[in-house]
Amino acid sequence: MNNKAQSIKYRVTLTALWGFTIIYTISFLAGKQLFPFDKWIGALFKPVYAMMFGG
Amino acid sequence: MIIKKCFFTFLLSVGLLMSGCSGRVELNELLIVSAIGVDIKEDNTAVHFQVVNAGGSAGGQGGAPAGASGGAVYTYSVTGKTVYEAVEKASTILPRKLLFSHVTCIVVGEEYARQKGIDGLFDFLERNHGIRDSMLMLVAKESTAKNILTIYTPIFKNPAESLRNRVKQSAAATGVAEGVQEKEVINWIHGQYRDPVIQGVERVEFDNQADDTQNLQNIDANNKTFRITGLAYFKKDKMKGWYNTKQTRGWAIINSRAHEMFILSHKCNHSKGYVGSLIKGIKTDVTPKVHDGQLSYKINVKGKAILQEVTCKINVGSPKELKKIEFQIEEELTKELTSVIDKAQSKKLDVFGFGKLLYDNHPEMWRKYKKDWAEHFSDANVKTTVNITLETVGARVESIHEQ
Amino acid sequence: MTHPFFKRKRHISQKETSRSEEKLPVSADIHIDLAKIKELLGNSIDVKVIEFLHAPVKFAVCYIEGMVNKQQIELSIFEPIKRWQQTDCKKKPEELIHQLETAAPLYTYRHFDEITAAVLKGHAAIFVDRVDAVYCLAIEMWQARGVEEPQSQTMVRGPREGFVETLQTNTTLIRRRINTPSLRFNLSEVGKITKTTVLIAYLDGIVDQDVLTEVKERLKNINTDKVFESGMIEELIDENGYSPFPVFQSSERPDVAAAALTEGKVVIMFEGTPFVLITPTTFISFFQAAEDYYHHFDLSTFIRLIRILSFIISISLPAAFIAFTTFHHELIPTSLLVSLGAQREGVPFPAFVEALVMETIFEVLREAGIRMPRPIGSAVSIVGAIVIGESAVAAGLVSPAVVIVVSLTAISSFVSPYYGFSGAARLLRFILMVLAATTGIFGMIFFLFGLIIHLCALTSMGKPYFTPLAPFQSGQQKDSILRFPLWWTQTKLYSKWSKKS
Amino acid sequence: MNHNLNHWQLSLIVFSFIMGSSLLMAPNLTSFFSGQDAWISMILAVIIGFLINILWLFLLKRYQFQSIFALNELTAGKIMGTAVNITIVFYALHLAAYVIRNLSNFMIANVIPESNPWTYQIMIILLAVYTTYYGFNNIARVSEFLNPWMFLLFIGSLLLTINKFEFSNLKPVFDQKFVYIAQGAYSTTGFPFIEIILLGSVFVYVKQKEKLTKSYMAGLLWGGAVLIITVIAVVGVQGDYMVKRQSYPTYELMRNISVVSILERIEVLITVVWIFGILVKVVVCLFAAVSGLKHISGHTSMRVFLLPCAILIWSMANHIHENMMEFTDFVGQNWTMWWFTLYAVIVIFLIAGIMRGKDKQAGT
Repeated sequence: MNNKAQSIKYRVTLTALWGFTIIYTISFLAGKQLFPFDKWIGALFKPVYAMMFGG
Repeated sequence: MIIKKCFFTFLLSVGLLMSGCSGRVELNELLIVSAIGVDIKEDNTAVHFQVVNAGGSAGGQGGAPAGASGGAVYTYSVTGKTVYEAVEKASTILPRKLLFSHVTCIVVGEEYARQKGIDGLFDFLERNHGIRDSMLMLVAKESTAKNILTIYTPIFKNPAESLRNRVKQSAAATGVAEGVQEKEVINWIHGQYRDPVIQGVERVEFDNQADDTQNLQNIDANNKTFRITGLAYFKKDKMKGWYNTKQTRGWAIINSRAHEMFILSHKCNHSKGYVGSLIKGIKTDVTPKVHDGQLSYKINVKGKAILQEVTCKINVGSPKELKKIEFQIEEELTKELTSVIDKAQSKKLDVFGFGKLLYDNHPEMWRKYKKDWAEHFSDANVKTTVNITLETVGARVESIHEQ
Repeated sequence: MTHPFFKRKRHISQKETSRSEEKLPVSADIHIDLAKIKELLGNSIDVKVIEFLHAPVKFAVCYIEGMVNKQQIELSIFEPIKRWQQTDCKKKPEELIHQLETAAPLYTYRHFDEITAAVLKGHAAIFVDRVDAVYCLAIEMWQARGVEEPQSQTMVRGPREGFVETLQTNTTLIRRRINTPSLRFNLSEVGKITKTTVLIAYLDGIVDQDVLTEVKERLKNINTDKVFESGMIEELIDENGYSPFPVFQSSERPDVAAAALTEGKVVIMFEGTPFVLITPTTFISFFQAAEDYYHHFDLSTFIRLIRILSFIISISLPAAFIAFTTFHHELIPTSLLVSLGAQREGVPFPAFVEALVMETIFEVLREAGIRMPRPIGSAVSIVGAIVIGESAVAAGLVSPAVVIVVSLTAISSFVSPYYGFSGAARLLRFILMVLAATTGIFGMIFFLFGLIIHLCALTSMGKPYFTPLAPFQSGQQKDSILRFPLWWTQTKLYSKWSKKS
Repeated sequence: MNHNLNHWQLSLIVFSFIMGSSLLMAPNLTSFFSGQDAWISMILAVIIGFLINILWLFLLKRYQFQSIFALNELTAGKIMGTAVNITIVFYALHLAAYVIRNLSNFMIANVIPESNPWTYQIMIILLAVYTTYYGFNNIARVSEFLNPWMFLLFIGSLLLTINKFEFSNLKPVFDQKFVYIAQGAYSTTGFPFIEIILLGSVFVYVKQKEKLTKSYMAGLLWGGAVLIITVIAVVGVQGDYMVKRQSYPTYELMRNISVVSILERIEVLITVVWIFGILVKVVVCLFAAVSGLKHISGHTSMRVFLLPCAILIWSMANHIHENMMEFTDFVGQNWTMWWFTLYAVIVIFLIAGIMRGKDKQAGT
């Protein structure tokens, strides 16, 4: 797939994407939550929600 | 590219294999449950599954291989603390997997309804994805669910189906069209602050022989059939008593459940005999009113009557007489209405959804009354007006008795 | 990485292979020439060389037995030349050829490769001594089937003529239907060995130029030794190699071909087969029989809907049966479920295996029905009726419902007016059955969406295959799923209608 | 890869996107807070969604409907723009994961409980990859063909429930406090009316740009109208109490259908409509993600990114939440704000860009 000469930007993006995908998938298959996005997002917006609707 | 293609093919096959036909059940690995019965048994719940024996039910079909015979249905009884425990226990005595999606009705024994209350049933019934909320609920009058479910009925090989049809058929007599469905009961108890009612069912003549297939050979049908009776009324989820037929009809009219209804008027122009008629297109309109803190309801019933039978001397041809008949029917209906309202108010059970009605129209008043609604309900002033027009006298004008 | 899932690389034209025969010029000596031509044609017994080496002007005629009109050789070549040879005046060899009494076209060739090609096509080559050219007279005639009723596309009302294997007859059949000077037949040749003549027919001015150039381009790029039937070409110039759906309409009806031409399509015709290819094609055109236009519009529309329905049935009925009886018991009415259950009592196999076996048996029977020698026909049908009939049920191998499902499916698959199209349904049916057996109705939904995606991605000669449904062309709806009355579109009413929209 | 689509196809895509997964979720989400006034919540959500999208389209129009990825780089500078673009890609993948999780949740809870959720996830992702592979034009055509059928199917099945409809279930009107109504509207605003900004990556391929705003808004309003009708029908037939009790009330609604004995138990039909909506939604997300990645990487084709994105979506769908209730809770509380943040960031950059006269540079 990568046999064509590509720019560095393309390689970096693709490698990063694959890297993240693999890490995330492994963490999923291993049952370890390395990226608890929902917790982070929740922590960010819980106060806002509580402010709007009073918890 | 080839790698990618292979990968997707791999994924697809993994997906298919993983499903591994899970959730797949062949028809001959299934027991179709047609009705569920619930009884109390020493403080535990006895659950009866009436299952269809496909071979026996569809007997006589050319394709059915030989050997498929026996009764059309069988009833298994299991006891457990909850319904689910019973279902779980049943798996040890049942030859096949239970299929709940064709359950047509659930019959509750009177004892169970009075002592345990029906609330314990709902959670399992609702959580199970197969069971439909729209199945009928029935209470076995002065009997157990088992008695109702262990009966072979003629005409219909499947008693549950026969039960459902009976509910439909009896609509004109009891007024309760389409019976009472499970989800209605749930909604009444929990959603609308209302006391539910459930139709009753009883065996016409109790005869142990009816449990036997052989009995189907007997031409006498009365000893192997059910009767749909009046409504059982509940306080929240506990059963409290029975309405008689008259009150049941009153309930049906107030709740706009009656589509058609038979009426037999007793007074017949001072002479002996009766006038029977069928009432169609019954429309009921209930409006709550709050005046000076006094709650009152106005029930307005409209309908059209068709003359069915006249066994006394009236001149059916004269419009004046017809007006009289109309008046008599109205009186009969009013009696039925007041009878049920009186009973409900004396027991302080809002079986009509008057509370919800008040909430719909005057939510602020409802909040005020909500706390001790039972009291307010029994104090409410209920007025009924019935307006019936005699539409047609049927296929004959004069009655024999006139000559 | 630029080629899609179900698209393979178009054939890249390889270098023109140089012709093996050298460009041998014809010499002036008839003996050398005759020896040469005999050598080139390999002294095959059907090559006849009739020599007149003792005549005042030496000449010889070479032709292939059975491909030329012998009577004409006698009357228009030998007779006049003999007469001329017998006259006394001085004869120049160049004049010999002017003695011929024929209307057939006469070609003059100076190289042997041209001459062999002409002889092989059925020309008579006339060698004359002391002339360094060979005259070829196009008096080809061979045994050909007469124009008969088409076998594969029959109809109740409509012309009974079908194409035959002879290209000449076929062009005539089209010409007779389209009397316009803009009808063009473009010649090209396919196959390094067979050198099959291929005609590209189109109506100049109406035809879509993109499609025409595309067709020519692809025909040119074919790199094959042999072509015997239009099906082979179809596969060679098809851009969606892995799709089960045909993107060419093959027809043996001249009226269908003529109608396609007038719609601006390109018709590809072949020597040696009665089937012509029509392109570009749309999905919906496989539901449109020529007869639709000969019957009243309401009936035609109804029949088209029936065809679509039966296409859907033939793809999905066994799968739906499997999905419903093994996954979604709640969707079957109770009494039906009970009776299906009763039928299945004692059947040892899962519904999927049952259906699969019956479908396979049916496919076997169908194939046997086509291939077997005619006299055995009744035997096969008797056995077939027993196998997929009562006996299988009575033996407790399958349930009666499956027999009904399979036979309904089978009947439905015969409805499509184009045989090749029902093949797609036959193949997809099995895939769908597997999906239904593993994931129930969800598998079927998955398949349906996948199928629509596939159809939307297909192209026929670069034109979208699923049009006018998607992309939606409101103008073409008049003749897609429904057939609107002809007077809506082809009379004055139409102008009113089109103005409004 | 052909990405072009016309304005009619855009309308249908927007319609499917809006109707998509919200069809089964909206009644529960709104009714959970606002009871029988759920439909007012829904109307409110549609109005807010309408305003949000009008502003969005107005801003994009100033920039001649360039791709949002290009615009971010234009307005926010190279580095910030790339950061925002990466965020958008993440949002898109995240949304796709949620939608897919939603599907498998539904299948497990209501249709075939014994089966494995992975099957459904893999299948729908495969479909999405398959159609995205051919370019956006493919899904546009697919939705052009299927949408009318889906619409008919849905409206038809709604009509079949009409005999069970009772107005008293919708009464009393406006009884709930406004806070609750707003709370009901809150969840349904983000889902789906802000999510749809992902379609900003498609606008550049729309053929008739002058008709874009109108058809986009038409699609949005139609989708909104269908959602409102759904909420009214669901609450009107079943009563708000039952709606709150059920996980997928629209599906339960269809279980009520019984017209003639053959037209019973046809609730599975609604699954077809719903899965189609989900497919469109996943495809839009996937397309936004891969075209974002294409833009970031400066590569010519977006196909290279399909496979990693598909795997990531799948693992995210399974991994991000442990169970169904956590999922529902998260969507109910944080989803709208989470998406509104992205919307606000892009919009602020766009407005700032207009102030700095950047819109004149776009498209030239």
